[in-house]
Amino acid sequence: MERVLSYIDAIREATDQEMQRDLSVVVFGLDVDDPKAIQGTTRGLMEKYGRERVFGTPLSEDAMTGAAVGMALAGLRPIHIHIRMDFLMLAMNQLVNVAAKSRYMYGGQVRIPIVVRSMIGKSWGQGAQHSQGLYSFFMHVPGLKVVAPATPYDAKGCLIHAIRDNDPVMYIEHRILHFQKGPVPESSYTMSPGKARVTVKGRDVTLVGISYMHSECLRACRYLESIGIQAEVIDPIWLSPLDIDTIAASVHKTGRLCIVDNGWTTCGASAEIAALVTERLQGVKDVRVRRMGFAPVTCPPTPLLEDLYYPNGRTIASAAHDLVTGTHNGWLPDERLDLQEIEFRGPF
Amino acid sequence: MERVLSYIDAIREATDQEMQRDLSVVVFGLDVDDPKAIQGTTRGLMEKYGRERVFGTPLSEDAMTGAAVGMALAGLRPIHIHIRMDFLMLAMNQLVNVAAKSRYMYGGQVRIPIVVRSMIGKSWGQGAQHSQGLYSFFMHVPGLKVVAPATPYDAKGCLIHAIRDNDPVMYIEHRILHFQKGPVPESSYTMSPGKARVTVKGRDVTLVGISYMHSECLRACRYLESIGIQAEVIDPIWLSPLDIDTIAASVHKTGRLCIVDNGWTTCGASAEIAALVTERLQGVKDVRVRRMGFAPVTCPPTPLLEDLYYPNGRTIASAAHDLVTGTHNGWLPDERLDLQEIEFRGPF
Amino acid sequence: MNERVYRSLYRIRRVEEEIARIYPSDKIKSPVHLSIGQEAVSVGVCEALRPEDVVFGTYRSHAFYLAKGGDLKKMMAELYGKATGCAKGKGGSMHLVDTAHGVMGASAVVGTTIANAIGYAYALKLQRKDSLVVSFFGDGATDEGVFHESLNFAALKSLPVVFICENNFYAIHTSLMYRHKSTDICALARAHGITAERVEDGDVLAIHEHVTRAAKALRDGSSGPFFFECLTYRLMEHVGSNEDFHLGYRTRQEAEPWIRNDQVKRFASMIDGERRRRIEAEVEAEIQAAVAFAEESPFPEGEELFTDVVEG
Amino acid sequence: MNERVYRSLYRIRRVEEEIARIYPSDKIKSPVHLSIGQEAVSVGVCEALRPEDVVFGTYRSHAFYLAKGGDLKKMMAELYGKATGCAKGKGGSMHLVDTAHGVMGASAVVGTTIANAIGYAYALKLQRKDSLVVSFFGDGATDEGVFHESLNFAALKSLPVVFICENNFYAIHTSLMYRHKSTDICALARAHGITAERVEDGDVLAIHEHVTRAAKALRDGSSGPFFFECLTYRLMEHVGSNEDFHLGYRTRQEAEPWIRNDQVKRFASMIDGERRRRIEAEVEAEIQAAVAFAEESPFPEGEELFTDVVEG
Ligand SMILES: Cc1ncc(C[n+]2csc(CCOP(=O)(O)OP(=O)(O)O)c2C)c(N)n1
Ligand SMILES: Cc1ncc(C[n+]2csc(CCOP(=O)(O)OP(=O)(O)O)c2C)c(N)n1
Ligand SMILES: [Mg+2]
Ligand SMILES: [Mg+2]
Repeated sequence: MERVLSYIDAIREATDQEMQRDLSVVVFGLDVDDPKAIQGTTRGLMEKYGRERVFGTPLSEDAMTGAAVGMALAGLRPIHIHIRMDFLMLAMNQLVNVAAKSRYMYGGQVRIPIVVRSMIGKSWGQGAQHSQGLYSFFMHVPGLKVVAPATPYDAKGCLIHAIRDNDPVMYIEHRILHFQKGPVPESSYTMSPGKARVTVKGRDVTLVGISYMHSECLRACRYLESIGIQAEVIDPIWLSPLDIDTIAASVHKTGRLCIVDNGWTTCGASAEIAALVTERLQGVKDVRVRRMGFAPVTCPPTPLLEDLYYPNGRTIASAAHDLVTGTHNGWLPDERLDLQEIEFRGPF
Repeated sequence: MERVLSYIDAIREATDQEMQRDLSVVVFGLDVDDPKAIQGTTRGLMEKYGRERVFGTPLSEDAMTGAAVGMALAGLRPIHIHIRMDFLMLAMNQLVNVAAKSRYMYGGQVRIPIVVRSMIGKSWGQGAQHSQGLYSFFMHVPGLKVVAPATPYDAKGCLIHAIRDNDPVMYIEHRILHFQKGPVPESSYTMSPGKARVTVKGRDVTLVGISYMHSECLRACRYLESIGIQAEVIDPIWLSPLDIDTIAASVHKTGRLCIVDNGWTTCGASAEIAALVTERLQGVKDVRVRRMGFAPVTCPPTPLLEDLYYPNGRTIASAAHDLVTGTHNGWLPDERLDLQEIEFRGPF
Repeated sequence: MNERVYRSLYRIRRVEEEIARIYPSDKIKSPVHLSIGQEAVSVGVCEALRPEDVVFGTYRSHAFYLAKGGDLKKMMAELYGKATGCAKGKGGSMHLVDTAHGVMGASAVVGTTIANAIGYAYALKLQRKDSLVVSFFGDGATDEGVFHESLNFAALKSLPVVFICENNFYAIHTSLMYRHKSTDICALARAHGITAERVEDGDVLAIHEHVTRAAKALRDGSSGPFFFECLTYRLMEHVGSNEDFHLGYRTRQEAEPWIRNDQVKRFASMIDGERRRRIEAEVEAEIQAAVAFAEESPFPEGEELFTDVVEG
Repeated sequence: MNERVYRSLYRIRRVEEEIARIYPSDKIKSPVHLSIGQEAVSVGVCEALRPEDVVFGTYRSHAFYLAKGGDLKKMMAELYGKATGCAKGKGGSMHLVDTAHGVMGASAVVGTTIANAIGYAYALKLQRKDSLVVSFFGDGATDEGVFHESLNFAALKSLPVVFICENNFYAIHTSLMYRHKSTDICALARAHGITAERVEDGDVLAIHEHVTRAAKALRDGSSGPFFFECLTYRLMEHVGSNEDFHLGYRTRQEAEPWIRNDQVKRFASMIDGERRRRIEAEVEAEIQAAVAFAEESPFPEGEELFTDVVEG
């Protein structure tokens, strides 16, 4: 029988295996060694690998990011962890101006193999400063790679790749995905940059779901099924480099694209995917495109507004329905409780 | 005769007039009071308004941005100046997590009327960390307004508006634009957010040029003229809110859109404009879209590579030619020295 | 004085106990960071302030909000996510605000409001006002660069700001000892040329006295800033409504001197029984009214999602 | 020793004079920040280092690059934007690098490499190496939060790093006095628990002695870090190849003690004429060869635009 792990344990195992394999891997960040162990993702690593290779830090996001770059220059492979993506705003200078640029501006003389793990928050009133999905900033900047795995399987494979990658990798997690469970092989494996996955085959409309929004797309897909619409669902996995081939091929087939982002749409990942698909398919196929993402406001904590703030399976299904039928009749499926637990379990 | 001012003097005059009119306007940032006076844009202000309203600061971009927010809370209208946009990476936390969000997360109880002036560098080997145009970051985040005036006239009108605006405005300058001259009325006037300008009328292709790239689009337009292609040129001026109506109307007419950005294209302003136009016109008109911007690499200082890194009038003309003719025959106009000085002079 | 102090201490304590009681019901869908055990700092400081003075704080926001005079009903409603909340339900526990009472906001990103506070103080000075700014932050904030940048600027410009470091020894579960080589926080302030003092025992009157003196000096035209490190102790978990001694990052034993030294109990014993019961009854009634207000208030309408992003 | 020092001082001085001479021709299309007047700091420090030690610096990069043993030909070619440059023409004057000689790079954003330096030092400690890191930065960097965050971490982890603050009194045109209330930079370091000393007179031997002692202590297993503030003076404009006393932000008078104390001249006078002329002739020949190399080298091919962004 396949072994099932949570996303959390998949991350923990990937880190553990790489730390075992390669003495140059170090893990640090605020609270990585505390009793909560970053939701458990770093549990036991300090005991196993010692306080030098696994250590908590002062609250100094800027300098600690710079330190990661310095460690990388000295031959280490640091994994720097942030419990909220929002806090990366304090680290932008080192990420954008130093880590992303060092290989180039030093003429290839150095490499910066760092992994920056950060988490997107959602629900229970996380509010304005604990809920952002700001990865489009990192997609914008040449020299950074960006990955947002949506399953435990990918969490492990992408993290192992990210650690071995010789460039800075922004590894984006989502708090709700942390609790997902799925098959994860025990042995080590890597998932290469720039490879998306078609998780559901369909012919009527392409749904691209980023990070946690992939789960919502799977829900949407089931809602759509019930009215006879076959959605194709794609998980891009890597946002930079982005597998536009797979996405464009799907849209070429379905003629309709709904991109569901886990962030704001303006200048976001969904804008980029929409633009790329348009550039690819113009003159080749007449397609319809729709972007969904966070409402263009600050995230409100109060539950009703928070619900409206995020796309969900039903609103995605509704949008896809409109794309497919060319109507705007306000169709919105009733909530189905059987879809509460929806996880992509392969086949991979 | 119309009065002609440089972009630098237009900024200086706008600031002077607003400081005179409103005692709550203050100007600060590194070197605003030094002999170079931020290219002259703050020249004389300290002498006129005193050291309390015009002051240089320590090198502390993070805290000084936070201080601007605090001043705004206390009823001032701070203008915070950075001689390089790249340095804003040190201020991202206060800009994204505080300034942009305060009005919303405090339920409308506060407003943050700050202006953040920053400059994009180009040429003479500015290189990796002195050349970025990162405004798409600010377009991405709800709560911030973004303006990138390309003429002295707009520099003045937009700055006066920005100072009076009750929300944070990111005011983006370009070092090369600083030297442009053009008509600027002496009396005070404001230019409202969300209004683009069609600077050249044409029927064959729409060129949208952002910030300094607007000048390059004007050049492209002249190159295209010589082969009988009539380009319509649009200066969006405000990037957030963005006047997509004007752009979409133009593309509806021409059927072809080339967006020339002063930054990277991935998740950039050009991606957003391409996506918005696609969403608007799909099913209405079959259009062709092309994005141009910085090459997807770090900016190299060496002149030959730097030339290749940036779009220019000739490469834009070439791209537009391809869009219009549907060919890829490699047409590239010879450089015309008479286009070296090209400035949009109105009519406004 | 003692009665005012007791009322304020008791009120904060009881409000937070009430929040802890309600919390498991999931009616408060906002991460709460309780100050139980730390009330003396907010109370000692804010009792030395005038209504027109302003305070900036952190996500651990209930105590200073209440101590400074923030509206309790609006606070409760905010925790419930109601339209009547101090931020219309758009802030939550981590972003309490009441500008009418000088509560200028609270941030969930450590260190951020220190910089906002110095900007506000700069404005006060420019405007020739004689009010002042208090910047509350935890020991964790002293790790952040913005702390130093802000102190440097405040010192350079002699700003009317009082920095209050609420040193409860931990940032989440990490002791100050694992974050600084030297745990002398006042030395950091002094290096920037700022007068700094530590109040060791969490005595609300001692804190009050220090801040009163500083406030008077500032109002009399002495140049700021002032810096006080107030040792204190968080009795509950970092976030949430439970104790957390079982986690192992600290011992109950460590807490004991602080429990013995509890300022709420200390002041209870200093006040005549009759008067004390009256204060307590008034506070209880106020709390029940606030909870009822929060329960009964409506949630914001859907359209509220799109308001307050920018003006108009 | 004196001869080594003189050679290094003279070489840096002459290279920069040569750059200043060429600069108006616009062949060097890269903003140059000259260290003329400040050479003693780079030389004093780097003469105390071993080849396997590494240095991190700022956009004012020529002096420490050369002092640490960076390749002069590659540097000149880099300034010319040539494919043979130390960064293949992709860095320019502000981003000199020569990892083979321990020059780990230079950043145009003030303060950034301090954080990189402490990370490198952390790695050295983990790897049980006995080499060390030097972090060069200006007085301006001490305004930045990252300076404090980095010092705090270096102190906390006792890292093998030597911080060298090159205090030339100005950040561009703004005096330290307008940026800090207290201009005692060493006090900032001490507040983080770091041993700090100021070298007042720009004496290259004094600087050398201090760093030698610190380096020895670190290699012998003493715990770091060490901090030295070295007063010095920039004789040219902040960026570019001219003087700037006419700007008015400082006086020539202020410069005079530093000119009198010029370490290049001082060491010239300490060395026997014959040997001195030999050193100078060798340096001149090396410089001419480097300029010729830069002039004759090819520019990078167009395809180079797209290499070195990421691996492969
Ligand atoms: C910039 C930043 N980094 C990390 C966090 C995560 N975090 C939330 S509270 C906290 C501890 C702060 O400790 P302290 O300042 O002492 O305040 P206390 O919680 O003890 O009142 C941390 C690290 C954050 N909110 N902001
Ligand atoms: C973060 C940042 N802010 C501002 C600047 C602009 N700037 C370039 S050099 C400089 C002065 C730095 O002074 P200092 O650190 O003393 O070095 P020096 O030039 O005197 O060698 C400034 C402010 C910058 N490069 N980076
Ligand atoms: Mg604490
Ligand atoms: Mg200096």
